[in-house]
Amino acid sequence: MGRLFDFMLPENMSPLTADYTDGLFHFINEASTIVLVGITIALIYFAIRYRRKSSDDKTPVITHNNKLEITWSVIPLFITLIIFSWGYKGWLNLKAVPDDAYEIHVTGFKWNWAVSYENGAQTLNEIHVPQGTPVKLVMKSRDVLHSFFVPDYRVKQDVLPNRYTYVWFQAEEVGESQVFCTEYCGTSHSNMLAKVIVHEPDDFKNWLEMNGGAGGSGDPVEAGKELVNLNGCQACHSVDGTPGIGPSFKGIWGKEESLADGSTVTVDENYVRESILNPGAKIVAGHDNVMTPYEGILSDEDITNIIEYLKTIE
Amino acid sequence: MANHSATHPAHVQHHFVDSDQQFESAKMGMWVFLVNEILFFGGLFTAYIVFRAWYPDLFTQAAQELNKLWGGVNTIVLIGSSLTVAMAIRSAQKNQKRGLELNLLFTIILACVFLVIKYFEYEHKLHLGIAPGSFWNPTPEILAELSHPKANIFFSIYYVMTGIHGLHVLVGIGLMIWLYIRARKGHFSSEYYTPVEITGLYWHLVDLIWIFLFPLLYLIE
Amino acid sequence: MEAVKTSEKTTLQVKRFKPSENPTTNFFTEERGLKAWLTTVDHKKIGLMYLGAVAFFFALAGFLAIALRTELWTPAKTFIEADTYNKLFTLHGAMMVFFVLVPSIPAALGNFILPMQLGAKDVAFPRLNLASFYIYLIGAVFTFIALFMGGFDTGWTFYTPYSSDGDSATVIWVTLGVFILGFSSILTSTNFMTTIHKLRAPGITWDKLPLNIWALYATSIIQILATPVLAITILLLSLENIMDIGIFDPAKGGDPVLYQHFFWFYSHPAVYIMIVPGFGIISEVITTFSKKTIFGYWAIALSSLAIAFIGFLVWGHHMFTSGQSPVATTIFSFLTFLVGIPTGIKIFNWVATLYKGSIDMKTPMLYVFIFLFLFSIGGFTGIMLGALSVNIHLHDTYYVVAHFHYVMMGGTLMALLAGLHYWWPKMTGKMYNETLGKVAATLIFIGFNMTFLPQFVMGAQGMPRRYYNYIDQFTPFHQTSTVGSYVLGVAFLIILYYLVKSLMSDEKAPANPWESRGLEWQSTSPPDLHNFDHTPVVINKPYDYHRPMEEFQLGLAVEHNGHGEAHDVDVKETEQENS
Amino acid sequence: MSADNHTHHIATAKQLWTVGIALVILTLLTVVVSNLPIPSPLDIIVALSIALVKAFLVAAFFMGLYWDVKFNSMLLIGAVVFFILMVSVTLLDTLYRDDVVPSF
Ligand code: HEA
Ligand code: HEA
Ligand code: HEC
Ligand code: CUA
Ligand SMILES: [Cu+2]
Repeated sequence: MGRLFDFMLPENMSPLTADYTDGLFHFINEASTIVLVGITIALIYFAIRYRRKSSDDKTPVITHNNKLEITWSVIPLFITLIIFSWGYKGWLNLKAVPDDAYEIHVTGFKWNWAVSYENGAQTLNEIHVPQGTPVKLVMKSRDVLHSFFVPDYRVKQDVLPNRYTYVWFQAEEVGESQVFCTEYCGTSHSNMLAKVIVHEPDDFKNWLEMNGGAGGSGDPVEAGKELVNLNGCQACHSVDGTPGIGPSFKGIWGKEESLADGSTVTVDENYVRESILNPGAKIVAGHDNVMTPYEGILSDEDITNIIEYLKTIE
Repeated sequence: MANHSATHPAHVQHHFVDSDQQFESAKMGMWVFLVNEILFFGGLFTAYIVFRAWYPDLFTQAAQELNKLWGGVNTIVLIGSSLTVAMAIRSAQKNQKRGLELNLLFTIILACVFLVIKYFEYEHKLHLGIAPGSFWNPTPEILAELSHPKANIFFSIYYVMTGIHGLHVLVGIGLMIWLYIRARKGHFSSEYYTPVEITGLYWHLVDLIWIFLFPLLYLIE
Repeated sequence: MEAVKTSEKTTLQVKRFKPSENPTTNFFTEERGLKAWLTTVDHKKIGLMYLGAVAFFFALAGFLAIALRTELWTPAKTFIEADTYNKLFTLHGAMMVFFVLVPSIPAALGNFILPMQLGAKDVAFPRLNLASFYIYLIGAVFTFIALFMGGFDTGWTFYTPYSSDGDSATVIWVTLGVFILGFSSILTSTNFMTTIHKLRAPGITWDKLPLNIWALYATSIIQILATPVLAITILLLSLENIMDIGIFDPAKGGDPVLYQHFFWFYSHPAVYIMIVPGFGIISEVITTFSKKTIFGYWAIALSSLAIAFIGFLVWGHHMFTSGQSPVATTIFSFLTFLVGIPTGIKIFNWVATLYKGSIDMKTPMLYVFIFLFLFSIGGFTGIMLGALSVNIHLHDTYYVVAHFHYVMMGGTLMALLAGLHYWWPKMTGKMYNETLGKVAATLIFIGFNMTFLPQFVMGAQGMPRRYYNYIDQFTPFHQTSTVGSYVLGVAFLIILYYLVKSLMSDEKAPANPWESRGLEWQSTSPPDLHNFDHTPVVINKPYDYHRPMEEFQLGLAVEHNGHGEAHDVDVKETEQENS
Repeated sequence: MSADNHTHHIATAKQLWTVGIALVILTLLTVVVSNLPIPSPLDIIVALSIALVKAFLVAAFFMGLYWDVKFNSMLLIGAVVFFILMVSVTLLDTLYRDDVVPSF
């Protein structure tokens, strides 16, 4: 639109949620600029015009002026009332999810976003949505607070461990938008990124069907690999030996692991199982106890599959 | 300094003009400090109210585990101690050294009684595994009565509130002993009893807080 | 000698006391040696010790900021690991807030100036004052212990449950440190409030209080009401770490958003604890250097109280995205804007004060101008953040980081620098180099805007805060910002250089170099151990520049015992008596 | 008020004892009342009203506010007012949160 502060905002990809925000953003910026310029000019002008000429300058006794006081209280009051109502309206709009919104579930955990769809499809750090359709994300956290932020849509919502929260948006163009975690959540807070991937409605349907009814291949190693991907293990554990927040999975099987308390342990089924369900029990030397327990999230069968997969990483 | 005029009584610090200004300042200072105390406990009361509004049945259920009788006795003990403190101040104002000492002594004794009763209450609960935070480990019988899943929160609030209140009582006892020693040495008179007065204010506030803790924790059901 | 009639009953004998230049004794010479300093109950020495401690923590936290900025030169790793970065910004924020900004103006400058502006010999409770200083240091020691045990990375806000699970030992130490620190500000403000009420010199009625005192009074009120809540919050958080009491921890049945209410109930008013004393300094400096009565005395005095009051009801504007209820969100947003009105009143009154003044652009005044410009930007962006829908977009991005640096550094710190330069001759008896002063102020202005203006842009573009890594698109903004922070570093080194140099030099500052009418300037520089060699009497308002200096140099001729009661020296009557 | 003619108020022993006994009676009363079957919001109101009366007695007479300068009473009232503000504004959140229920 070519407004003065356009350069400050990212491209607006979801007009239904972003328009109020952008309009108000520009309004406040412009109003502030006017007042600021006024103050600045007054300051500079007075400083020059009334600069001290000699040390016994006489100044007039001007103590107050009630008319002025009222003027500069009431005008800002009106401006702020406008800003409040505008912001309030925009915010109501952000809270009011259209009835026909398509629902997707998002779970935040250190340091990934797990996404699941109505038909059981699952993705990690990718949120596939149909174009031109209102989408409602129902969100929850598995550990600490996170916050789901898409600058392109001007939406943001904290994700909490003890209740559900939501955002909605409607992406108008096919493409990708960046997702950030904006509530500090530890070491890799700044890498807790994701993408919203917008498909044409038909493409989206296809994609959904292709990925529906998760698991299924039957091969434990494949299933394990899938689980490791979907549960975000790789945020902390590499499979190629690069050091990370947790020990690399490369060559892990049968390894003699030294623990923080000085003892050692051999990586076998029981140890891996314990490490997944209750990571705090045995801490590997050189690492902190930051891994989220997967108790209640991974079933025994899942863990068996993961173990099969771990055995293959050499 | 010229300002150290000979008319200054010994207890008046150099930056005050007279005894009265010093007394009024000290008293106001103490009141300002009490404002702090009120908001400090205020935070805990807020937590109490928020959780109570969320889980009313939890609070009724959990209050059953508290002993009304001993809570009531303790309330009366504290009220008694407030009375003796007020009497102590009166004695000081009337230059009755003996009365001052006795009343301070009564206060100390009553405060100790309060803590002893509190100790037995705690003891009893800890014995049943009703302990704060990670020590929460109720016996099966208790668990049957305290079926609410957030019972631990009630007792966390209970322990923090009464614990911090208990600490205040402890500090109060320390102050009273200090006053008692100074009273024995004859430091106080109708001219100068500021420490007695402001410690008294503190003590009454401790009593005030308990006046609210008692019905909120023990009685409401 | 002239007689001033104070009320129906008493007449005070007053005499003119012109402060002598280059006094032979002052508070530096009267009690000497390390031990005398460490055990002093003199508010001036305590103020200076605070000043030293605050400067130390500022340099340290500023150094950490430089490290932060350097790390952000490139995305991902530039020279430190993510964990280190997270610990650094936490420490930077916590130190700047709790160890620098909260005590800076009240406890350091305020301690020195407040009793002098009241014509008192000391604060009401001098020993308590010293105790506050040591409590502050103990708080610092606890924080350093946490640091040496490996540091803490929770952010200065200590949000649960992140702060209550994981590495808890260090968090316990630092939270206890902040808890202890809280008592220091509680005691200082208790002291100030009592002093203002009970220890004013004869003639200082409420309408003759300097605006600096009004500001410190408002600050004390906020501190007294808000700090205990911080204390209990932080204590509960410690208990959460020590034994999982679970009030704030969802895993134990508690509620993390409740923690945020507790935290911001203190920490929003705390931002006014930081800025309102700055407002006081601005009022003092701006009148002195325009040699003119303040415009709108009552508007400025009362707006401080209004800010203090409304400031208590807006804390939830930090929680718009937290999942708090819609009702609360709406009310908090509405009230947030109301704070802007009294603040605006102040700004406009200051600008109006300049009108037809006799403006002398000395270093302190230069800082006032910088303050007015930067703080306005900070305030306007605060309004931006208060607007509900916009806040959703900007929350927890660099836009917020830029906002609070504009208000805290562009506001409070600039006011602090103005006050430091203004009162430097009074506090030390030495004069700094004016040219270097102006050079440094200009550099600060340039460096500051270079550091933080780009942050507004990248914040609005979507750059989240507390990010060690960032996507490439933000690189140019981050690099400009980093260069700006280096300029700031240089500027502060220049300040350090000329201030230290002035201490070393033999040149003495005059008693009242700025010809101010303020009561504190009617004493010698540096002041006597008991501030004045007489009991001052005040008959004029503090900024009556149209009256001759002599009328501000009055004191009791004879030692009088009615000091405490003589607050009600009647202005009108005395004026008649004099003219 | 001048230093010389101003004396501190001294409460009489009778006053203090009366207040003390009143407090004990009120304590007994509140225990008794709590055993009566009073319906839910009412019992809280009754218990708190009794507590408030007791608090008033302590503040006014034991702490001497009744005879003291007004400002000290203002401090106490101010503290209570701000406490109430804190609670009520916090409740505005905690009581009115919206619950989101996932649909699958
Ligand atoms: C000195 C400290 C200070 C001060 C004075 C302020 C002042 C204000 N602040 Fe700021 N703020 C902080 C320190 C401060 N803030 C900090 C540290 C944070 C982040 C904490 C964290 O998360 O780590 C923060 C965050 C913060 C947020 C939350 C952002 C977020 O995380 O989402 C908000 C939202 O409303 C806000 C608003 C305001 C407002 C409205 C003011 C107002 O008081 C400003 C008033 C001033 C003016 C408005 C300018 C002058 C007025 C005029 C010239 C009149 C004309 C005006 C109009 C027409 C409006 N601040
Ligand atoms: C008073 C408050 C204050 C001040 C003055 C500053 C000053 C600075 N701050 Fe900071 N900052 C905060 C309070 C403050 N900050 C807070 C509260 C946070 C949030 C933390 C969190 O998220 O938890 C934060 C966060 C923060 C971030 C965001 C980190 C992130 O989110 O990832 C950044 C990044 O650029 C930053 C940079 C700077 C810089 C470059 C300065 C510079 O202006 C510093 C310049 C100072 C120096 C370079 C010191 C030089 C001194 C000397 C050389 C000695 C001379 C001594 C004397 C004259 C006495 N700060
Ligand atoms: C938040 C980061 C993080 C995530 C996500 C994570 N881990 Fe870990 N993990 C760690 C850390 C740190 C350690 C080492 C400390 C310890 O033993 O608890 C570890 C240890 C382990 C170990 C023991 C390794 C050894 O060398 O002894 C196994 C096995 C393991 N994790 C499996 C997993 C699996 C499977 C997943 C995903 C389902 C996963 N982790 C997700 C951080 C993480
Ligand atoms: Cu998740 Cu930050
Ligand atoms: Cu705020």
